[in-house]
Amino acid sequence: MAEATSTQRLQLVEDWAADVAVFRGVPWGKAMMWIFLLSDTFIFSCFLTSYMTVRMTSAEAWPNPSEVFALEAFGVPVPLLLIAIMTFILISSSGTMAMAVNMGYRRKRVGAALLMVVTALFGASFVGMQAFEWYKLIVEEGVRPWGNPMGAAQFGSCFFMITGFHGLHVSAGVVYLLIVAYRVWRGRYEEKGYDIVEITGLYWHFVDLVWVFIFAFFYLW
Amino acid sequence: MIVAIMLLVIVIGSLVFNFLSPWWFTEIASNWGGIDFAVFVTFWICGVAFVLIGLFMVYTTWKYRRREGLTAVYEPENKRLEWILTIVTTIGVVGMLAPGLWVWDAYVNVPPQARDVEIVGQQWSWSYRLPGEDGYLGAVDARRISVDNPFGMDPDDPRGQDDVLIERAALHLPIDRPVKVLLRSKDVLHDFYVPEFRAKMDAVPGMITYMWFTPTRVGTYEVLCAELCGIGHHTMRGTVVVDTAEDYDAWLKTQATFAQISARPEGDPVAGQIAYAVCAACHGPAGEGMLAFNAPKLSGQDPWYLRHQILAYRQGLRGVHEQDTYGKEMAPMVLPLIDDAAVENVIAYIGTLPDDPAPQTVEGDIHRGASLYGGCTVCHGSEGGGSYGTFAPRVAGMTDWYLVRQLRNFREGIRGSHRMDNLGKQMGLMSRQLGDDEAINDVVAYINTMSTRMTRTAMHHTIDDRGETDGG
Amino acid sequence: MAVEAQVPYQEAIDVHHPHSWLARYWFSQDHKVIAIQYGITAIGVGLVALVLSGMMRLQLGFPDSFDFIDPEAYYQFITMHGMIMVIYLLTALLLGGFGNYLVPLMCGARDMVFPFVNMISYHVYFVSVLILLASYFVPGGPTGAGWTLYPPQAILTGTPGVDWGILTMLVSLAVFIVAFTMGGLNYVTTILQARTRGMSLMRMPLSIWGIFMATVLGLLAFPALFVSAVMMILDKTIGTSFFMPAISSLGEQLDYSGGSPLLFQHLFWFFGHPEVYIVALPAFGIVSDLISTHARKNIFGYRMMVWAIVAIGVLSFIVWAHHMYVSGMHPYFGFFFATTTLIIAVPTAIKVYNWTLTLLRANIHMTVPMLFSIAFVITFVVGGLTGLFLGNVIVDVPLSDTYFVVAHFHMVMGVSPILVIFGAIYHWYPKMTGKMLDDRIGQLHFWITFLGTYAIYYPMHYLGFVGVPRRYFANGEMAIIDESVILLNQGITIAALIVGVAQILFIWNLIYSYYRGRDSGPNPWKATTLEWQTPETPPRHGNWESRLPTVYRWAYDYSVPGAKDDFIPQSEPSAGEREGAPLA
Amino acid sequence: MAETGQQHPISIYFWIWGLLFVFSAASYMVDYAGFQGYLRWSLIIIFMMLKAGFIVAIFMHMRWERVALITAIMLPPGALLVLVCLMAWESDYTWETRIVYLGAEIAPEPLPPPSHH
Repeated sequence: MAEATSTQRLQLVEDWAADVAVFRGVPWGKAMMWIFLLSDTFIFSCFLTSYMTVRMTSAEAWPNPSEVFALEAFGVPVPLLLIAIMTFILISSSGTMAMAVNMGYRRKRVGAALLMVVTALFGASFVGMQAFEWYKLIVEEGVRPWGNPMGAAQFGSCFFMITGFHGLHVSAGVVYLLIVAYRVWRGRYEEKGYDIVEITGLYWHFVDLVWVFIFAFFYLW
Repeated sequence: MIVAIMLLVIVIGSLVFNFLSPWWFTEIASNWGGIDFAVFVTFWICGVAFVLIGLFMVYTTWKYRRREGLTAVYEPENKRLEWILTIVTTIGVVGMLAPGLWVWDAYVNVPPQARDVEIVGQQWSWSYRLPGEDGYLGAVDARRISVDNPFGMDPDDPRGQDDVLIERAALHLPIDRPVKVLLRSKDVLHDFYVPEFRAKMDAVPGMITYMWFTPTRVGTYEVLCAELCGIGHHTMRGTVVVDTAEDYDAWLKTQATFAQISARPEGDPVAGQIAYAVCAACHGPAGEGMLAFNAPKLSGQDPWYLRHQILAYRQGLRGVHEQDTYGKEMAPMVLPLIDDAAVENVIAYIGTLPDDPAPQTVEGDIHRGASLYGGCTVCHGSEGGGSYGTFAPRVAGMTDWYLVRQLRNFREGIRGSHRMDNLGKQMGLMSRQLGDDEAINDVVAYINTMSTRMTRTAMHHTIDDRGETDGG
Repeated sequence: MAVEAQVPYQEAIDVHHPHSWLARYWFSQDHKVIAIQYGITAIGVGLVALVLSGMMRLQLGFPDSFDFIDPEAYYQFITMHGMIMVIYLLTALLLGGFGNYLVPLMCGARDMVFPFVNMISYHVYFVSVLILLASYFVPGGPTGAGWTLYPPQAILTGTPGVDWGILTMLVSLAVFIVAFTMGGLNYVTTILQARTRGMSLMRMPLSIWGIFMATVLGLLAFPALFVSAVMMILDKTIGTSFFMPAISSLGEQLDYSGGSPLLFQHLFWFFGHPEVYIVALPAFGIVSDLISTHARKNIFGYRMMVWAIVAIGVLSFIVWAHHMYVSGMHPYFGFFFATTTLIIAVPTAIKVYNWTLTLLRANIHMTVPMLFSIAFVITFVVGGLTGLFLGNVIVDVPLSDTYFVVAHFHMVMGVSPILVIFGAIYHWYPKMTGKMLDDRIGQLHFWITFLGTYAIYYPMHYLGFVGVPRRYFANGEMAIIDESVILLNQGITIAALIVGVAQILFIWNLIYSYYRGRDSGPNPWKATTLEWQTPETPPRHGNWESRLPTVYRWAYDYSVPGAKDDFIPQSEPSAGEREGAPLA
Repeated sequence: MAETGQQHPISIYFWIWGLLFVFSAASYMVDYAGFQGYLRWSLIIIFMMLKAGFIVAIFMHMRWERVALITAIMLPPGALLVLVCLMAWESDYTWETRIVYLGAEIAPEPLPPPSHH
């Protein structure tokens, strides 16, 4: 183990000291996507930090998300039912995406394209449920960005802003996936190689990753 | 060559400028000599660094300027020298930081014997609240703030009843007693800044901030706002008076508590009518104002403004400037109003007088006036109805010749020049925008168009004009 | 080998040879054209900001003399001046302009890794400038909230431009951030992944190091500004209360409740402090190269310089609240942020020492770029040292929000980077156009600018010591102000106007020399870095011939003992000096 | 070379997929079971970090990347940790002034004397 870390340390120094490229073997697009995701991490973190701040400074009671987002199933209110389903859907989409990447590198382009379409469909259904949730919250619970009957006004503001921004990311991801899937299916990457599937995958997994944090901090906290 | 000389000129010039400069901190009036000391330490460490680096550059640019036969020395690095410089710098930094943090520790830790004073900032004036004898400030809530409750006091909180409320007037502090200043803002960020105290802190809406100091020098000090707070930022002035203990106690006795203010009986118009007889001689029986006696219209003016002006005359803040002929005539006329009750009565009576628009006597370019009035809108309202929030009186439908004269007086410092008259000073600063008499006529001519509009609105809808204008 | 495979450039260049004017100068994907587009746009909008500053100085020096400047207009001037200078001029010019021009050339790449994204980046930047300038034509004019845009003031009545102006400003910023992200991803990826053979990070010119670190800071710091802009737009338009507590504004109760104004300040400065270094680091890097080249001497302590840039970049993320010592934040933050702030002074000081030590035992050619570099060092020393006042928490208390602050930040992130930009333009103009800039006009421009700005800002610190608050439309009768202060203000205004007008010389020089300038040849300064070794001047799209250059040495082989010339280009093989190779 | 880039047996993805389901279900159960206080918060954070870790490490292939990339991506968010911690501290302070001085409803009666920091 110790030996492994010391070679890793050596590798670290070597890579940073190398000419041409620091990330050896990493295509330009992939490096750029990683750096973009890093920047995007800062965006979502600032959103979540702002949410934390307004929630912690609020002297008014914070509505209990577990009750607000409960859904009636067979006549019983089940807390966070829809959110749980959405979470599972997004995780499943990540699973199919990961396999699409795998297929791509195996040069099974039809399979990769199909799996990406499935991923996009999962994503679209996620956005659809999100829309239903917004509808329910606005129409049935009376939550507005500027106020709500349950407590602190920031509850609605943060909810709409954060899930809205995440939803935009998912929607953009769906479009991105479909475009890449189409091109993969047409065989456009036969020569260049299938890095593009992995790059698309990175974006998609990131969207899932963000949801993990939103789920924990907004819905469960 | 010339570069080296110019660099030398800059280094020497900066030093000479520093030593000849008459510009330095004002004489300190608080316990924060420690701040001055920290500035002093920082100043000298930085000054020495500046001179050394500057002179070194003079030397290199002179000695190694391009010449025949000169070759540069190839010297990639010099570990020893770099380490020495790093260590020397670190020592310098620690030398500045240590006293800085030491004093900061004192700055943020309030001594237990410090008394609370609350400072309330709003666009664009300062108000103050002192805890009464119980030593506690009562609860406040921004939601309760209104014309009748400018501090947003909770009427049910027993600890707030004896709080002393000082609205838009000078704050007095006893010498040599530490005060903990709690800052609150009604609207936007402000910053309570008295240069002589050195201490400074933002007032932030939605929370309370604090600082503390001990006044050490008797005197009157100007309060400035040091955080951009809108177009009146530069006019947001206040006054702090540091008193001896006896003077302070005497002053404190004259200040009203929240309970006293709440319990104040409403003015009695019937009693006021008798007192008004004196006023009627000049201001007219219906308070309509008379040009012949240089007396403005009173009817329809906001009661809080009338009250404030009567008090200003009584306290000698207004009508004392030697060129203010009519002001000086007015000043003794308020003396028969011997107490607060008499003032309230006469104001109540004026409130019953018919509010007919004054006749229009001023002419000017209405279009130019309209654009000049743009700067007045925020305080006086787009329809000239005045606003308690900014403590700006109604101007539309009032005697226009009087407006012209007062604008002139403000601009020339005849009115609003008393150092304690912060609201007057504010208007003085704003009135300078009106460059000449023509501009004043133009703006008043534009105000006259509002009074016609206002009358029409009043006739058709009979709505309260203040409600109308405050919305904008 | 993987990288080589990704560069089918030779064909690409032939295909992309643009023909129409629009394709050549507007839809160009050549990093050099994009750089010049960025440069011209930034300088253009910067001139607007310069005029605004002149008007502010007129009002401050001679209050009550100008009818057209009322408080509203004045606060709009300061806001637009500040925002344009910091974001749309300095950030755009240093990264969009110099970053674009220098990164591929100095790294030995053919172009940015994604030229198309790079082109879009400029177009989006252009749109953001248009939106910004549009705020002068919307009802109510631009916002007058100050460039810090602090809520609640920025979106409440009582501040100019509260309806449209603030929205155009925020939208423009958001658009700018999109543009910057597209460009910045390109610069970073190009530097990390697309250098030429032999170009290790520790052989990169310091210009590239500065631009690299600044871009990384930008990519990580601009998100905070983006987020706060989004939240403020929501507060303004649909009435959320992120930054807005219960407020009674001008006597009227508003519907906001429970928000935190301090949150905005923290987010703003979490962006704002790295932003200072986004402007400063490229200037640090570029000036190092200028000094080394024109002093014919290697930069002293290259490795220290690199690590100082990295250290400053990292530390810049944990010093932000030193802008907020008197903001009413948690009082104990003062200890933390004062300490981190003064720690950052150490690497910064090392950079200053190394610049001056490079001059020691050098052979200083007093060219115009060298003049600007020397002026930068002395200006930066003053600005940096006064920064220690403001960073040292308790010393900041009497000085914050006074003219000391104005003088400090103009010295350190206004004048200093601008001096470097001037020096850099005099230095690289020959490569961009093939012509030298006129030397005499350059000298004149330099002396007026350098001495003039020093005369503006050095005395201004003393206004701050007196306690004169900043952002005052007019001081009027103020207890701390006497005749001498008024006189000082007038003197500063006159100096400012002279400096402002003198910039016409610079613009004139740019235009005049383009047509009438002396031919420069490929390497007029005898510099070592790769951009001077291109086969053509100005380099064509693709930069290099069929083979990319190979790098054999660091960027600072000046006056190497025993060498034929007093410089050895980076791409020169080390055949003749294998034995006594001085470079480790 | 791209073909050999990030190719791993497909079974590992199924494993992780399943694990993510389990962790999601577990964190959901934290809410369903009604745990409160520190137990709730720490469980939420643990499951969240596990999920995030697996997504990044396996799905995004971080585990197989070279150390240079891992460090370049994982270190900068450290700045965010500083931001989050300080903002938490700051929020707590703001909240306290609201309770102590602005008479927010949660304030206990009678109020403690004004505290000095």
